[in-house]
Amino acid sequence: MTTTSAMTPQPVPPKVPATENLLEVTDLRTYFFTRQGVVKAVDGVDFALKPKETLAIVGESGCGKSITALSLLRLIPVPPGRIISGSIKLDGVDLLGLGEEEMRRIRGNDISMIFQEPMTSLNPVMTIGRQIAEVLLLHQGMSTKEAYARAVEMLRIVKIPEPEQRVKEYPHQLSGGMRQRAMIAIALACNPKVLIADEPTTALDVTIQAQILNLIVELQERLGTAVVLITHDLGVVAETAQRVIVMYAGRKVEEADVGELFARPMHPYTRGLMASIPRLDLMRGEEKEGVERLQEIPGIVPALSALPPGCAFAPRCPHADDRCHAEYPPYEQKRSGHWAACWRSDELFGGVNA
Amino acid sequence: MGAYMIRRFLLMILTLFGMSVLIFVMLRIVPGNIVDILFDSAGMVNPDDKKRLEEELGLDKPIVQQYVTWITSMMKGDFGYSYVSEKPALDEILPRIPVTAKLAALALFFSVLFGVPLGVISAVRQNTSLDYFLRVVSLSGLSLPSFWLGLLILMAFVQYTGWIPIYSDQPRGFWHELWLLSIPAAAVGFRASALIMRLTRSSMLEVLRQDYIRTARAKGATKQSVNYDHALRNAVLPVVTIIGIEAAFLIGGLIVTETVFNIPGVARFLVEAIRWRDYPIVQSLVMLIAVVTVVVNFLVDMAYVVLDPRIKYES
Amino acid sequence: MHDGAESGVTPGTANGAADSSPRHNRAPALEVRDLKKHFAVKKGLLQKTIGHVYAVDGVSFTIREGETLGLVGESGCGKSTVGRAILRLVEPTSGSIKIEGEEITGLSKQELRPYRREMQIIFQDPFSSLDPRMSAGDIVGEPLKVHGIGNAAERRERVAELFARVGLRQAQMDSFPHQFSGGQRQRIGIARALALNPKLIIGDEPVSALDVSIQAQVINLLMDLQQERGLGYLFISHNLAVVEHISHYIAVMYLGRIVEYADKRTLFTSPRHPYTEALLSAVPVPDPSIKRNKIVLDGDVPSPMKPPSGCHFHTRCPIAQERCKIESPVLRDVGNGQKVSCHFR
Amino acid sequence: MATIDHKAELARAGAGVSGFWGTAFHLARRYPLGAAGAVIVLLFVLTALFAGYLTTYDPTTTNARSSLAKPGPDHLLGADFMGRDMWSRIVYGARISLAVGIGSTVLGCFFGVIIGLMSGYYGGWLDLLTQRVMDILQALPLLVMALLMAASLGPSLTNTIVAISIPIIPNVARVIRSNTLALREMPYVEAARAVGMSEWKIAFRHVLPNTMAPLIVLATAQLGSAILTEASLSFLGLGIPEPHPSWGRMLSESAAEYVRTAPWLVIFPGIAISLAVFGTNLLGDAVRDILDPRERS
Amino acid sequence: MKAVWLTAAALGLAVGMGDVATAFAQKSGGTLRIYHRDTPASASLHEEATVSTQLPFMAIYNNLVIYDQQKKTNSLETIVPDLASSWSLDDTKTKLTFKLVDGVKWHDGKPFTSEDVKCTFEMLQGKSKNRLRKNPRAIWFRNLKEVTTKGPLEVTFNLEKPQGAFIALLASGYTPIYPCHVSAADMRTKPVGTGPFKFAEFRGNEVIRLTKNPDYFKKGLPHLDGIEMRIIDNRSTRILAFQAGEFDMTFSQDITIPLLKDMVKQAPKAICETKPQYVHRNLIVNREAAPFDNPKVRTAMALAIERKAFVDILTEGKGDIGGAMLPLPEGGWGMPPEELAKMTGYTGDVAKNRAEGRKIMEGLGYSASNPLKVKIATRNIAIYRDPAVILIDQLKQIHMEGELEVVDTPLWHAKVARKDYQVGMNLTGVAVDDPDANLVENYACKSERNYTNYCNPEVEKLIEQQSTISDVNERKKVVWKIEQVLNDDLARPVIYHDRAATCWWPHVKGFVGHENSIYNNWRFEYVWLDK
Repeated sequence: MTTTSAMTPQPVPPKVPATENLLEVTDLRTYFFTRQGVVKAVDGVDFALKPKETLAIVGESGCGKSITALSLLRLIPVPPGRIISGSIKLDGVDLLGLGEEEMRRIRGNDISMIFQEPMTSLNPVMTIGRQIAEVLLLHQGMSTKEAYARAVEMLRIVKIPEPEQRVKEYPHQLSGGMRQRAMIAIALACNPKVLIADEPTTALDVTIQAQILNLIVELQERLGTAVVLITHDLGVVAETAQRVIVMYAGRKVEEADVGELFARPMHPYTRGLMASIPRLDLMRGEEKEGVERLQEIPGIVPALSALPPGCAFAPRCPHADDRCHAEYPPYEQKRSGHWAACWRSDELFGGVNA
Repeated sequence: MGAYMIRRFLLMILTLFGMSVLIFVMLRIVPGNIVDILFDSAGMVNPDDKKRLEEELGLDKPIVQQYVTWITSMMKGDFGYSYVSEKPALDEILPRIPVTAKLAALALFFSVLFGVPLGVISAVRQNTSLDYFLRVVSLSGLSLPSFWLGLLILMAFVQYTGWIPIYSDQPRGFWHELWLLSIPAAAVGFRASALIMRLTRSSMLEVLRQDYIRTARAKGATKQSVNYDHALRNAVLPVVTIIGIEAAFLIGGLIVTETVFNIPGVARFLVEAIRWRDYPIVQSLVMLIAVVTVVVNFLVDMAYVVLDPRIKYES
Repeated sequence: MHDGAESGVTPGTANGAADSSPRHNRAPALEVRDLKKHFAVKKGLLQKTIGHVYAVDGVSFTIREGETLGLVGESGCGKSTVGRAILRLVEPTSGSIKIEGEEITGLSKQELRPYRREMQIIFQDPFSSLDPRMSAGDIVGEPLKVHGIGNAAERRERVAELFARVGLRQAQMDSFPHQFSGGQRQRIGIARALALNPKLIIGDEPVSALDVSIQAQVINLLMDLQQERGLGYLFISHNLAVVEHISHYIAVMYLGRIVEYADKRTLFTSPRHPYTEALLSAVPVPDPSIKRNKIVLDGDVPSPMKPPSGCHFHTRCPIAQERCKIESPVLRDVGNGQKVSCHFR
Repeated sequence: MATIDHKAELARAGAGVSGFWGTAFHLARRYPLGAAGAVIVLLFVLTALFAGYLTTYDPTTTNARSSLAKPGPDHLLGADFMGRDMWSRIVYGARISLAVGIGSTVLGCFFGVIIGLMSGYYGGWLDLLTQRVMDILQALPLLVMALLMAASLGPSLTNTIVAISIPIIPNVARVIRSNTLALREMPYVEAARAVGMSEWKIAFRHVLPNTMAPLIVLATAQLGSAILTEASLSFLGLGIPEPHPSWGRMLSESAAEYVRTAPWLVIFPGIAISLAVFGTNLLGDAVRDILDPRERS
Repeated sequence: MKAVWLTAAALGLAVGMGDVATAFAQKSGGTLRIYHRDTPASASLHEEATVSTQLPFMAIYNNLVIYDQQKKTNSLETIVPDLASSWSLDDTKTKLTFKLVDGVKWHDGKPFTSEDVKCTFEMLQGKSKNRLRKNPRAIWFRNLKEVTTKGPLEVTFNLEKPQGAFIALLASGYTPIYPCHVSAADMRTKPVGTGPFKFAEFRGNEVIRLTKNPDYFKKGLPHLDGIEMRIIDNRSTRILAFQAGEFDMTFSQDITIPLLKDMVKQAPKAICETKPQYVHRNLIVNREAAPFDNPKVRTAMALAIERKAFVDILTEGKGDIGGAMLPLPEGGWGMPPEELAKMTGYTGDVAKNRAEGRKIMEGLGYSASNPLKVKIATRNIAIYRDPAVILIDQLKQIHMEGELEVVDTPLWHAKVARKDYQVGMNLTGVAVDDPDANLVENYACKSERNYTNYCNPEVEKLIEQQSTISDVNERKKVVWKIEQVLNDDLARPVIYHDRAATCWWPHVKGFVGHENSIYNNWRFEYVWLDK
């Protein structure tokens, strides 16, 4: 029934040996215990991240992508949240088995994170410099003076003008874009192995979003950080990520390299998602005239506390049959390096055998 | 910034002016006047004598004229004469201020000393048994009438030590005075510290929910650093306000405490002056309290400007 | 600073001449001329006005029935203020607003009431746009009640029709907003806007807060309704892709002014203004196979309180020259109904 | 990794709870202190309502033989100096405290809401004026204000209620005003405006109902302090006059006279006040937590 | 050490026995600490009528003559010289001449002369420019024609007609001699006297301090260095403070009977003397307005009152039942039981009285279901309120439903003066146990303190009559007659006379409390501290 049992016969992708993976997440389950019942926010998610790779996790709100990110750093609010099972191995060390103090040494040092709202995510009563220096003092054993010098350096790296001046300023004195740059400076100050970016550009204007995405990509190349990019924007995914995981209702429904995924989506949800967004680029190539309807995904995202027995997407899926409604589909490799959880993907969209 | 301060200052003056009118009118509504009371002590009323006395005290004049006389002479620094003691109002009030001020300062000191750290602990350990215990303690602080508490303390002292910790104007040295003041200060400070503790707790909890706390944790900051460095710095801002307001409002609590512990401070003097309908004293005292309250609020606002970078750099 | 030059679109003439599509023969549902909204910035002791936020600084456009004008721009460009000023939710500083040829700017609240039936608004946030203490049915029925249309039973019937039309079940009429999902709430908002049978609907970022899969449902609903009822839309959004999809004409705003106006095909295939170009280029394309050179603008959008001199865009413009700092470009017709406010394009 | 007991976790979260009693039971488990407060307040209210059934003595009848009687079978909590039964006086005292507490809170909230709503919604000179008046009313500590008011009005039950309600007004008005200011800008208010609803209708139909949650929180907080203020005023001789059995007054007399001979005269009214206020405070805290939108999710 | 203690004990015994021979072995020095119950309105004895003023300030002044400070009873026989060394009455019994002590100086150093005496009485009669704000006892001196001086050391009081008890009024603590050269206003705040103690400090709500007058004309007196009176409003606090040893002495009769038990338990060593206060609870009845304009209703009310119940509840049976004059045994003019029993409402058979009262009321159409509603006004102080509560309880018996109307202290006398009441519960204190003081003050037509404006020509005549009688027994008969009339008229029906205790620690020596007045024994000349 569950993803794991379905996973067992399927070997882990042989392309990359397991040890090469920087971060390996297996069967991660994070549940929330609420009045409405058990909210299975993350329900058996596994993925691996190689050094210097950018992995995007896409999905709509409530699909569990942000909770996945927070689970990686063990920042789930307890209660009501609990990591029920699974392992998160960083360089082979299971983070879920670590003590709180050991975990603390990892946060901000080996794995760091940037958030959606740069305004609220920075401490309003501390200078930018101090907030950057703090991580360095915490993890790098620098002297205060060194740490501040490095803070200025970091601001320069994230292309904030006049870093010597800015280092003394408070978050509210910066514009939205600048704040997100400062956040990135904090996150990258210790040269982490993994950067988790949770919707880093959603709150920003389009032109600023472009700046920030450029910056992330550029810095990733320069510093060699692996990035987990959490987003709902397929455009951002297409332009930034190498590999993509699509989540729906707390579970992975599809995973592939970015080109493969966009070219041949194997899950009806992914397909629906792609068809439902208006696309600017199509305008330029071909002539479009008159009103053209977008393809809808009917219905609404199900409540995580009351998931249907079978495939969670079945109620909204145009292709769902009885089996879909009754039983959760196994998560299988449909094509080389392309996994999906759908009973009918092979017959509909052409799987391994197609 | 400068303009903001001046604006606040002018509003403050306006409030005080309004206060002066309010208090003046209110006291004139009060049934009975000082003349009635003065006669009461003699157990008689002679209408002729009464009229003469009213004239002597200027109480026969129209209320507007009385007000104008009062406010203009107050501007000149003349606060009038106490009807009862026939001494200048200032001579009556000024010597009493240090007594109350010391008591209030001590109570405030206690309340901050206990209120802030316990509030933080309570918030950090939210929903633990320690938290519940501290919340019950702080709530009882808000629930016990302070005069009752004071009385129980007095009773206990006399019962078990044979000594009574009431005020003496001739203390035997600094420590004795401190000790004498500490007991009523603790009685009245209990409430204030409960208030500060609760506010610190809720302010901390509010701050601990903020995104930047998650950021701090994601940075790998230690629990101590998250709680005290990141959270407390933000949480103290509203606490500063309440401490400021409390500083002025302690006077309310002191009224009953001074009565129980027989401390001749301004707070009890006010009750006494109201009872005596001693207008010059009541008016001056109320204005004094209003000035203290308003000035403290003004200072708190200014402190906010200093403490909160968000305000400092705005405009 | 603001130079007072008209930087809008002259209605009728240019538009009409450029496009001979039949819908342009109808009377314009909305005609906005040189609309300005300046918010006074007060400061100091006497709350003296020390400056203005030039939220909307001379905007003109026309919307006909059955036609959608998309208004795009980044946050703070004044696009929402345009919508709210038209509805007189904020009092416009100057300019003219005509509903079907009738001037409404000078009208009192009472005089305005009949015109309120002609235009309605849909808000961005499906959570805060519905009173949490009223049932969905009451929310949708409220405009009818305010205008004294029908009795209680008739109103309920009309509300039921509206519910059906926007795809909600009648049984949900007695539910409260928190019992609905975001998409459903937005449908309630649309039903409310439709209740008075308006000619014009102003959508203030109506789909921005919705998930992608829901967004499509709402966009389709809006487009269907337009087809059905010949509604005019003023569609305000920062999402170029959505605007492109739904609009017939598009106006791009930057710091209170329209910098480019064109029918959508022209705008997207041959943008003239450097800002439009940058905007279009910045939108991520959900196709990894397309690799293009993005135009990434430097810096942030300046404060609308202190807009740059001359051409507001010169501080970030890749082709700016000295002239741009001094001279404010006029929105001029460059043919084909396209209007650009740039000295060089 | 510790095993997680789903049932226990769900029970803590209150899953599967339904109906009034179910919800009440769940809330009681989630907020045990609040539940204790609710019980105390309920007892307090029931005592006030059914005072006649709970007592055998009239609270004002004097009796020479039982002057200063010790607590015992005849007089459960003893009798005061004039031989009046303490239990009866405390039970009937609940009525006074409740009347003053609720009366002044309701009165203060009523005017506070009207002033706050008008001031926040209409703004302009009206706002400026009321803000200044509120400033003035707040420039004095609650007790000082109540003291002056009580002295102005003279001691009586109604006057005490009025005196205590006056300082409540600015507190309520401030909160309602700031809420109104926020609500005034809410899109649903704009929507109502956009359909041409009149401003005062908007204020009462859309703004007022949405200020109720903070008002309830504030009112429960004020309730306890109103009871305490009444006790203080009566203690100082400016509150409820005899023969009404006010707790504060009982304390002032007995406190002044017979602390050591008859400590029960001091202990019991003190406990009654403390308990009533403690109960309302506990309840108020829980109400605040429950109504706080952040806690609801 | 032990020897000293023994001596002291012996001395205490001697003082206790009322022996005059205390002139040896007193220790000098020390400050007597007394607690005070409230802040006196002023220091001017002539303007006030409360022991709150009398106790702290009487020691500043001297009278011409004074009731013996070392004897318990005030009577004409116990009047001793003060500023006057001797006095004589002429044959017409209308000229009372005093010889003054030589060399007496005011505290400010100015000499005391006969002019000061003249000034004082002219002021009391409203003849001088130096006017008192209030003059509560002006009526005392209605019979005084003028005061004449003969040289600096002789002064004569010229009376309109003979008044045997006139000198008793001069001996009261309420009749000190004021200096001519100090204004009445200054006397209120910075009093100047010739007495054993000088005014040092008076801080409202806090403290009153007196210091020894080293130049006191009575050689060797006073013994104390000073007196400190700290003001503590809250009774429980001040009693606790006394028990904790913070004070040497309580305020005058501050310890009520119920409190005395506690005092004996908590402070067994303290000496507590329970004495009458000469303060009686009485009813003031508005005879001009319905329903008490009807004499029948007044009689019914008189019959309803069970005085013993008041005494039992409020004083644990220790209080005294009597008329306007202080009852026996302490009172010099008290009625014997057989006289008392003649008065309406004083017979022991309460049930019968009440049945009679009920019958009267029923005759007027009232019944248990249709009671007469009456408002009982009283001051908002426990000593007033408590008896009022009991009265309401008792009136139920005769179909009267009383409702307590609590009047804020400041309004009380004004309200009474306005006649804005039906029945009031009142307290009356008497300074001098003499009908000329008591009856005149409270029942004479023109007296300021005759709150009810009671004016009965018969009573007026009898009062004048008794004043001139020199034979005590004859005078008593007239006084009792007056009592009868007053009671029947329900002029100001007396409920009971209170008793309470004053306590001090054994080391306080030489203090004698008077048993028939609380206003006259605060000179503190002979008090000394044995520690």
